[in-house]
Amino acid sequence: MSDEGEAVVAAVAAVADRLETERSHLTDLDSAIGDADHGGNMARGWAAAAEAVAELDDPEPMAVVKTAGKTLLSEVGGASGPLYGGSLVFASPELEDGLTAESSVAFAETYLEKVQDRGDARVGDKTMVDALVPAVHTFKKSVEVDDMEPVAALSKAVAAAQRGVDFTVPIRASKGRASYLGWRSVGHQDPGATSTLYIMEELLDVATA
Amino acid sequence: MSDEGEAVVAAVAAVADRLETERSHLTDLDSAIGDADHGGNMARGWAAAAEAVAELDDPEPMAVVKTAGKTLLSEVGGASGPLYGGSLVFASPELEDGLTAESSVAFAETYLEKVQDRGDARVGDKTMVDALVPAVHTFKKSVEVDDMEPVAALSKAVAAAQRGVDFTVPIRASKGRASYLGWRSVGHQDPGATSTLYIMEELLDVATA
Amino acid sequence: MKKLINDPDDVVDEMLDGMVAAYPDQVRRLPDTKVLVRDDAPVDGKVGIVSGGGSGHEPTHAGYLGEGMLDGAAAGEVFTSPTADELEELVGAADSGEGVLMVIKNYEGDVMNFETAGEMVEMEGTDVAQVVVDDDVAVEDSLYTSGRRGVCGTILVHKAAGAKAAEGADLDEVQRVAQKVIDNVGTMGMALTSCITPEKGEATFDLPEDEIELGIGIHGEPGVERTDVMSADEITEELTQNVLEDLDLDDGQEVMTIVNGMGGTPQMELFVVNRKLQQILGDHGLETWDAWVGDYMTSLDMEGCSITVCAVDEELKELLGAPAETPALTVK
Amino acid sequence: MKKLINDPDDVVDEMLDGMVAAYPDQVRRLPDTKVLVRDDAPVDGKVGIVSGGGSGHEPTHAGYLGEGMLDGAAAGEVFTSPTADELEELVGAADSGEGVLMVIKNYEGDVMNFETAGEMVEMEGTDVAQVVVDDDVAVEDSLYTSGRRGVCGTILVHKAAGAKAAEGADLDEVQRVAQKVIDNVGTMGMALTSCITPEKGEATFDLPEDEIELGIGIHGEPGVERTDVMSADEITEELTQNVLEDLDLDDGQEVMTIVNGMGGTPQMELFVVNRKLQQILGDHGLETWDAWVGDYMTSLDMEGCSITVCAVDEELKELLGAPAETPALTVK
Ligand SMILES: Nc1ncnc2c1ncn2[C@@H]1O[C@H](COP(=O)(O)OP(=O)(O)O)[C@@H](O)[C@H]1O
Ligand SMILES: Nc1ncnc2c1ncn2[C@@H]1O[C@H](COP(=O)(O)OP(=O)(O)O)[C@@H](O)[C@H]1O
Ligand SMILES: [Mg+2]
Ligand SMILES: [Mg+2]
Ligand SMILES: [Mg+2]
Ligand SMILES: [Mg+2]
Repeated sequence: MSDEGEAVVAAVAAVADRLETERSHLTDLDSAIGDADHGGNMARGWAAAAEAVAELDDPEPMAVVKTAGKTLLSEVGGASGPLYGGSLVFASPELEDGLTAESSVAFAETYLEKVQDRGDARVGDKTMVDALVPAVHTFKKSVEVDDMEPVAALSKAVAAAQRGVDFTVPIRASKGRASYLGWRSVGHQDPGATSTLYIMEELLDVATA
Repeated sequence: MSDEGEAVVAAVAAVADRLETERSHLTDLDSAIGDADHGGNMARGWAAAAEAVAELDDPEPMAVVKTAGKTLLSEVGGASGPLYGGSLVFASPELEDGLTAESSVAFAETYLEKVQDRGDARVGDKTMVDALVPAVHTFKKSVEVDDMEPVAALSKAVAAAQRGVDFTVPIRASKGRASYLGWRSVGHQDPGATSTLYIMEELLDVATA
Repeated sequence: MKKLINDPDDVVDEMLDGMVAAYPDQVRRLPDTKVLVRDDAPVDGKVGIVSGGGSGHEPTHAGYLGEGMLDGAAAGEVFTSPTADELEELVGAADSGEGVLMVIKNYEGDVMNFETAGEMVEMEGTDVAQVVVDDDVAVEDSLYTSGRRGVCGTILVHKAAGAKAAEGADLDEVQRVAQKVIDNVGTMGMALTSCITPEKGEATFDLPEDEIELGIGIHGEPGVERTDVMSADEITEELTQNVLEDLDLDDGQEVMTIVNGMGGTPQMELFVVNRKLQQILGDHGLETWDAWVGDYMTSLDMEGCSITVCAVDEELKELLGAPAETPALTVK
Repeated sequence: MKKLINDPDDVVDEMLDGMVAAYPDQVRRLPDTKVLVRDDAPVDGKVGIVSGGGSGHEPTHAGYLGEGMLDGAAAGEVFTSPTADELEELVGAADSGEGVLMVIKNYEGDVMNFETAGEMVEMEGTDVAQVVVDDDVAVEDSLYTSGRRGVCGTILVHKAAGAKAAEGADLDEVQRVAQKVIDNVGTMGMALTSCITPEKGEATFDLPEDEIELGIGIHGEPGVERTDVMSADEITEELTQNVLEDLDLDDGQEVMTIVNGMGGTPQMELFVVNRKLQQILGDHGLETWDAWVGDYMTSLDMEGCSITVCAVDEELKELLGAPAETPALTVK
């Protein structure tokens, strides 16, 4: 097992743990403006993903990410299934040559692009996109402009995602189930943006370890 | 309108008022060991009876009682409809010659007999019979043995009915819906015995007025 | 209480009008009564089948009006037996001259009102027979109760008697098959929550979050026993065990089953119960000939279910499987 | 939470087994999936009709499997769209070579998963068409929402498309009539209480004793507006008014209606609503051709209802009135 592959497998496991811990919190967020299943969707999907990647014979980063994505696609359903799962699958080829600063940026950009292709959401629609856009932008700029190490850049990206999550609170939703609430969606934090943040926090945690 | 007839019409009206007042209390009693409708059944039935007897052209006691009974029969349903209504109808001929001590006793006895014919309940089954039997026995004895005035005898009968109601509390039901509860019926007061007491209290009230 | 109700005093009346508005080709209401009959009642040359009881058990009773089942159904106030004079009109409207079978669910209120009505119409020359359904195995039939209650098994009595009458059988024969179902059926129910009657506007009984009632009837009355909350499988075990003990069936016996919802329980849960029920029957060497799952006889918004098992032979299979076309039940 | 459930994680799986145990002659489960298909799928020479979505809406979807309606139905987790790979199996099992119509209820989750599946099976040579039902008039279709939701009107889409396919029509024709229903149907729902999902185990939203939610979907999501509690007649007015404004029908137009229960509301109340609905339609000069009352598309144990109105012409009347034989709906 490559070190890099091992790290990605560990990251998926860490994400699975974290989302199990946050399960009821995410479901509570989804109760307020959705249908009360986001915690279950994430916990179930990532637990299966962690199992699946643990069984890979040759866990190179690309294979691990692709397997995780495919598992999410077939385990989660809902809106978050194709968004998380499909985007991981389609962005995984960016890691073909391993984890570098460059490939990480490419991966992040493709991932965001795929989420937006599938879901057609823009910043300010009160979705996971609101956490992703600032995170990806910050990550790319930190690496490419500020010449930061990937781990330091990731740390900045996590802080940026947090801003994005906070930003979902005071705005009205235009995508996802929360959009049905119209103005009543204002004042609530988006569950998908929140789970995106948690996932990034775990990536950072594994990367710094 | 005869004085006697007038009194019986007034009694029916008083009973209707009283049962409307006790409506939720009777329903609460029936909730505990029955199906939560006795208050509604009584209030609805006696209100209709009061209306019906108020419209009688020649309200002699027998006609008033018969009309009240018929109205209960067609308005109440449930167990209490045929018991109260049918027994009033069948006992009403005892009042053919008006309200005397003698006819009142005969009426009371026939009424009890009809309740027992229809419902097949004995004392101790935790039904209205538990209020009726001591009341009728006391009434009859007071009039026939102690030579009391009917009103004084009725007053004694009401006190006796109260004993009967109290007696329903600590015993297990063998008739009516409460019987389904088996031992769990112990500790609850029977609704039908309670409404019987209220009716008798109103009769007394009108008789003493 | 928050309900789709205008005035509790009008709820039965408005419900009946709403039923007629839903099934104008199938049912009609007798003027100035709470009696619904199938549109073409009385059906020439056919024994009439009537049923009735308190409201709040929908689709029972009027939901079963139509070909192969009931000719008429009387609705009382919520959970209150219909009055004798309404039952008299009911029987009259169902009689084509071939006589009428009254299907009564055992309870003093129903029995007393039906019997009063039966005596009255008999005086006018109508042939009347009656059967009293008492399928609730939760209540012991003893001196100390008013006998076992009639609950969901009643639907099968309607079905078999209705099919027999549709074949053109006479009143005796129709009564015989109705009684045959009664002799072969058992039911037991349970509640997760109490129901709320329009009259009272709050729960009939308090049931804490960690307790359930076993052996409830269909009138929101408390059950025979209160126990700690159990899983769906455990509840199914408990109910089925009691029913099977009562029926005492031979190995290989064919049965028909009903998992009946009490009104407030989603179908998802009823199917979870049905899965376990069929496993248990298989373990007991019984063969399920047909399995129904749904809301057949309810208690307003109560959450919970009942399990009915009926032993069937060739005759009952033919009758229970015969065509029926009613608002609430269609058998092809 | 007290429910007839063993483990929330198993509830969908056990429900599906319980459904198969209830209707063994009508439906079967594809091994290792949450997909149920009609027993004889794929039906030779017939366009396949499939639907699916989250669980918790029973009898939707699998309750409508059978002659004249659906060939296959995929069940997701509770309120969660099925996954794309399950949908792929669903479409595959329904294809006899004549192609498959996917009936999708508008929501990003369903649309994205169905479309992914559709693209995959098309790559393997299956003809696939889709319609997206968006009958919920409560949600404005604007840039600021993900479009109108698909709710109870979907049942009528299944019915019309199923009938057309049963006639032997080709995929284009089947899709056309499905779309025709969509173009002519509107629905609006309301909740008296929140539902309780097995996952969360408590109410999805708090609804005080004196408030109701208008414009809810079928996923236990809060509604569009919260108002003070109203009478059944007022609620019926409000829902019907919104649907009629959206449909904007001509005087004398024939319509078909559904008063749909959300799962926890007793039928008594639904009939009270139907009574008022039919009065309002009459007042608007509309003619009711058919009126359904019952639990067609539910939200677990939620109390409340939705009202659906669909304008019908000769073609739709023929299709909606055509025979269907499914566990949850039989049209003779
Ligand atoms: N069109 C979309 N684009 C991006 N994200 C979306 C979109 N629709 C929904 N989401 C995200 O999905 C989250 C909800 O996921 P989840 O609850 O698992 O699925 P569902 O909405 O099907 O119940 C939302 O909080 C939001 O962040
Ligand atoms: N067989 C019987 N004989 C005498 N009284 C009875 C009998 N069955 C029931 N009752 C009386 O009827 C009362 C219940 O009346 P009610 O609630 O109006 O009717 P139901 O039991 O049909 O709901 C009981 O409290 C009891 O006093
Ligand atoms: Mg969700
Ligand atoms: Mg009662
Ligand atoms: Mg009653
Ligand atoms: Mg969901």
